[in-house]
Amino acid sequence: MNEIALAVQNVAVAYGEKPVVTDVNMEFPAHQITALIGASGSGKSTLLRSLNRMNDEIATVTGQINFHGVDINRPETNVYRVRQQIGMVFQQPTPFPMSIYENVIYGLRLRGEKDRTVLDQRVEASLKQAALWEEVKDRLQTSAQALSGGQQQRLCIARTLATQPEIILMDEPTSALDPISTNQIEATLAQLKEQFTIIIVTHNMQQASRISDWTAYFEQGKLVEFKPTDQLFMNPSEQRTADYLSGKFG
Amino acid sequence: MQKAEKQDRLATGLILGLAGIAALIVISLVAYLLITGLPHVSWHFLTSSASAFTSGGGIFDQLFNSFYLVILTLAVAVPLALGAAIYLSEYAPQNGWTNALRLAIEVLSSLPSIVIGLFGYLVFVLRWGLDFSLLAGALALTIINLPLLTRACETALQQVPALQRQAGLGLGMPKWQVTLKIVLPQALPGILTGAILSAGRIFGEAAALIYTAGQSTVNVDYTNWNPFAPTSFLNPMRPAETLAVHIWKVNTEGLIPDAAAVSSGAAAVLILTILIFNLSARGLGNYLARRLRK
Amino acid sequence: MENWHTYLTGASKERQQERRGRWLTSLALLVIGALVVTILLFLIAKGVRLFTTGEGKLTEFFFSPTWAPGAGVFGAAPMIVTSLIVTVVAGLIGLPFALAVALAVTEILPPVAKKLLQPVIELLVGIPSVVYGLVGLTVIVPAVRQLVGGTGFGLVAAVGVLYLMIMPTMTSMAIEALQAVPKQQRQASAGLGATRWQTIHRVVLPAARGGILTAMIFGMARAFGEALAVQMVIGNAAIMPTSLQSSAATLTSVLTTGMGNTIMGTAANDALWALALVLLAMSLLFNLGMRLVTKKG
Amino acid sequence: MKKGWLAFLVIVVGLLGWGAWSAHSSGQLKQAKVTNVGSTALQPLAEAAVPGFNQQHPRVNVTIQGGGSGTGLSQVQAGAVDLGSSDVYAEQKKGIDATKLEDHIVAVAGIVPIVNPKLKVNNLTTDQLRRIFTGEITNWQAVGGPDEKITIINRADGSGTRLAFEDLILKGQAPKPAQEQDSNGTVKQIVANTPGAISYVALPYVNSTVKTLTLNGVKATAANIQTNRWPLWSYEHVYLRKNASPAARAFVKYLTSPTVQQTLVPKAHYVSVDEMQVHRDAHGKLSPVKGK
Repeated sequence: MNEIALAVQNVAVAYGEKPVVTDVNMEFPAHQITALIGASGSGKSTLLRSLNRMNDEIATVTGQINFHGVDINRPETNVYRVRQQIGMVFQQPTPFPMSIYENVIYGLRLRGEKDRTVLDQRVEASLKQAALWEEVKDRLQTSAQALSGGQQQRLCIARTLATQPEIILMDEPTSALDPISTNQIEATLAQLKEQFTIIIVTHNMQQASRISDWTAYFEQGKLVEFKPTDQLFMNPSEQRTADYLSGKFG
Repeated sequence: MQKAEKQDRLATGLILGLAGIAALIVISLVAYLLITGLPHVSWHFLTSSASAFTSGGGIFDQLFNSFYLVILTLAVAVPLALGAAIYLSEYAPQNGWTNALRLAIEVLSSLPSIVIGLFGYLVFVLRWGLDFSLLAGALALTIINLPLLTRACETALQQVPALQRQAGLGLGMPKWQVTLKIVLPQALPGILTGAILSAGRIFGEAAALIYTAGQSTVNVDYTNWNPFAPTSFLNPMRPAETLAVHIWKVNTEGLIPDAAAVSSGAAAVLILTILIFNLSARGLGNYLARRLRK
Repeated sequence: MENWHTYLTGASKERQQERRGRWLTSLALLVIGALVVTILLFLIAKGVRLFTTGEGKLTEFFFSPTWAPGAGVFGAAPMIVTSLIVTVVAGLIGLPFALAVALAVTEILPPVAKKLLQPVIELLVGIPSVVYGLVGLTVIVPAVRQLVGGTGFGLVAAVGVLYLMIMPTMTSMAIEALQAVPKQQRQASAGLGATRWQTIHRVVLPAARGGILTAMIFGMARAFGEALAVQMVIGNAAIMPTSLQSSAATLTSVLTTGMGNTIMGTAANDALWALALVLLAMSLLFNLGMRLVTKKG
Repeated sequence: MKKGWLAFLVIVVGLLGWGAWSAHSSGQLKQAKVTNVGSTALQPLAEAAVPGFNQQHPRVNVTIQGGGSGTGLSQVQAGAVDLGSSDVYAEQKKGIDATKLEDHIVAVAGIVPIVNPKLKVNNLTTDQLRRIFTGEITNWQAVGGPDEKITIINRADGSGTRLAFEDLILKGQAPKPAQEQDSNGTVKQIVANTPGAISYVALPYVNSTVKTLTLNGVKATAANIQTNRWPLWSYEHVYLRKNASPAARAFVKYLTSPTVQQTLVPKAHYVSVDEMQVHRDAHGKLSPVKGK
């Protein structure tokens, strides 16, 4: 097994009094794609959003989340730096109302990068990694909101890549897209894992089996099973996992 | 479906009919004021000072004071209201206290201007020693406009989709940056509408100013650009009568024989002034929005 | 290892910015809060003096129909009733018109209609009360005299003037509220085969309810607080109105009429501040009531 | 953006601080600022006198504000302003200690009944006028006019003009509850626009939009007021505190000087104090002026 990018210990998440995730322990391997699957409400998205502290204001997260040996789930943590290292791509494409170019370098600009050549290079590199470069290279200064949904989502991936995080969290990144765009993004992800660790929440089991190296199955806020993807799909050790995979619930 | 379509046609007709009536009333009101007022407006009227009891006075000082007061007031009120709105919309926990504060601010908006004016007189003019001054007037008008302005800013901020905020936060931006760089530019049109409505109220307010900015304009030197000089037109510490106060004064206790002409002329000028102000404010707002997005 | 720890827990520009932002905005809110509290305390302190000095009695103040400060009789009931009637009626008449204009420009007419109408609407906010009062005096009062009879001065004319005055604020805010409803929701509804009216009625209006309520609150607040214009057309007599055409006086108009003519610290002046306090309390109740209604509805 | 905010805050705080400071220091060092608050009727006259006064005393900064006689008297008594103008005697106002104030009469204003210009009535007797305002007469027919309802417009309770009118015409009887307006201009506008309306205003406010009535056949002219043949008039007062500043005193002195009394006062349609042949004290008692 590879190096560990992120280790979760005894993590529980509650919205007010209502527990949503209970007692999760898992280790995300570096430079791999880990898929989190499970029914709606199983707590997988909630867990994902806790990993870079995006749940701070709406939920109470307890337990430890270790990143480079530092528990980032502590009050003294600098959440901005955590999020700069652990980026996030959302279900809905969220381009800002500005040009494609400005969208990609947005994070960099805020960190004070002013050198034009650095910015230009980063834009090109990020858009290439997100497999969008060829489609937009001639209209970088046009509005990002004029792009198609699939292009917008790849732009959002490029925007996250441009900040050069270690880990990218993806919350059902293709569920709002058409099959062709979905394919393009899946192809992109396979390329990206050489450089990044990817954790992806998906509803689509085929997608999980196609792209991920590891898969975790969640049910009712609990981690049921966490294994290399082919093992989980071919040979689940838990009956509940098997039922879910074969379409039987409960 | 037949019935639904019929209903649709009926409702559309009703809405357009009511809207048409309202638009007609509004437009004829503006037209009435312009038609009765514009014949009295001349270059002399716009550029000379008011007279105490002879006819032929102008409104130059009042016109300038109105403008200046709008700018002073907005300079105080907009940052305050916007700051509070940002706190309420982005930071504040949604609990009873926050709601109570919102309610208190809103209730303030139904106080009659004269009460705010007297409060301003007793507190700003006397207690703080600001005397009858533009600044005291601006503070009183700030109180009058805060409720609507805060509310308009908050609504505008909340109209920006939550997804945009998440995307910013996901990039590791602090909330403050997300608010300034992503939310604010998108909320600007709404904020601007609020500010323009406020500017309108400032242009039109009289009762609150009688006791604060006062109703006389003395010794104004339009060549003195030092805002600290007592006679400078830019000095915020000088008393100043605005156009609305002048209209009020002329109609209530004015001694000039041409009161009706001055009043309707001033009203027409006021309307045109507000129109110009609003259009340029929108232009400036759009320009700012473009700048902020860079 | 040690590096990561300092990096992930240490100070950064972002933290500073965040702290400053939070501080600045909470300061703004604090200033406003302090201002609001000061004004409220100021009004309460001034408003209760009439009763603490023993010059006026609470029961007389709220139930007596006679307002004669010169004679030491302070019955505010006529003004409370009048203020309430005038404001509510103006608001109820104004709302359908404001909504209709807002719906027409956001849902039905092409965008150019909004571009043309909005500046005109915003203009009206800036027309001074006195001018509204003069229009009322020269147009509305004679019209009422012709149509309803009597002198023309009274509740009807006051409602007419207030309707003119609160329309712009209400319309403008209603437009903002309707525009806040996401386009997708309208499309989704239209996609299900709903007619425009069904979409407006079932999707847009319910979604914009809060904003429309706010528009109504601010419109009526303006009506509550308006003095000069109302005073010129309502017949400004502090007597209990008996019909829609009878003369009356609102809290605000009595307050404004009397303020300059009374000596601070005397019962007559205290009584005016008591009126201001009543006005505040009524608008508070009103606000709460409307919130309750929309929450249920 | 954030810098802008900060800069803004600094400016506001700075302005507030500086404002407070400058007001403080100017009050102590130069003693050359005079503020007059009060009677709106006197405001135009006082304002017009400022330029002439400044020729004599260029360094004195005079501010004339309205606010009403009540405000003028309260504020001068409280020491908040230097001068309080009023159209009633301080003695007539509850809550004012007249012994602490110094009365300066700067002008005399005639008060005249006005009616809608279309009304065919030109003269009333004092008795008829009283019975109209007490509600005994409600139709113009009773005083020889057309069959038309009388609409009474009264002045606000506490206004100087109303006080004078009640003292001189109603003689202690209570007026009928009626429409009340707090300014001469509004009263005039309502009378001009309402058929059958009657009210009264200060003489300087009369213009062609309303019709003035003669009282017992006497016209409201300056000459008739001077001799009290036209009995309906009142004083315009400026009150000083006993320890008023020299600058404030100088301004009041200028207002009562012949320069103002012989030019501005008649120009504003007031009657000069110097020309009055009778004097009326705070209790309404008339006495002849010596030497006239």
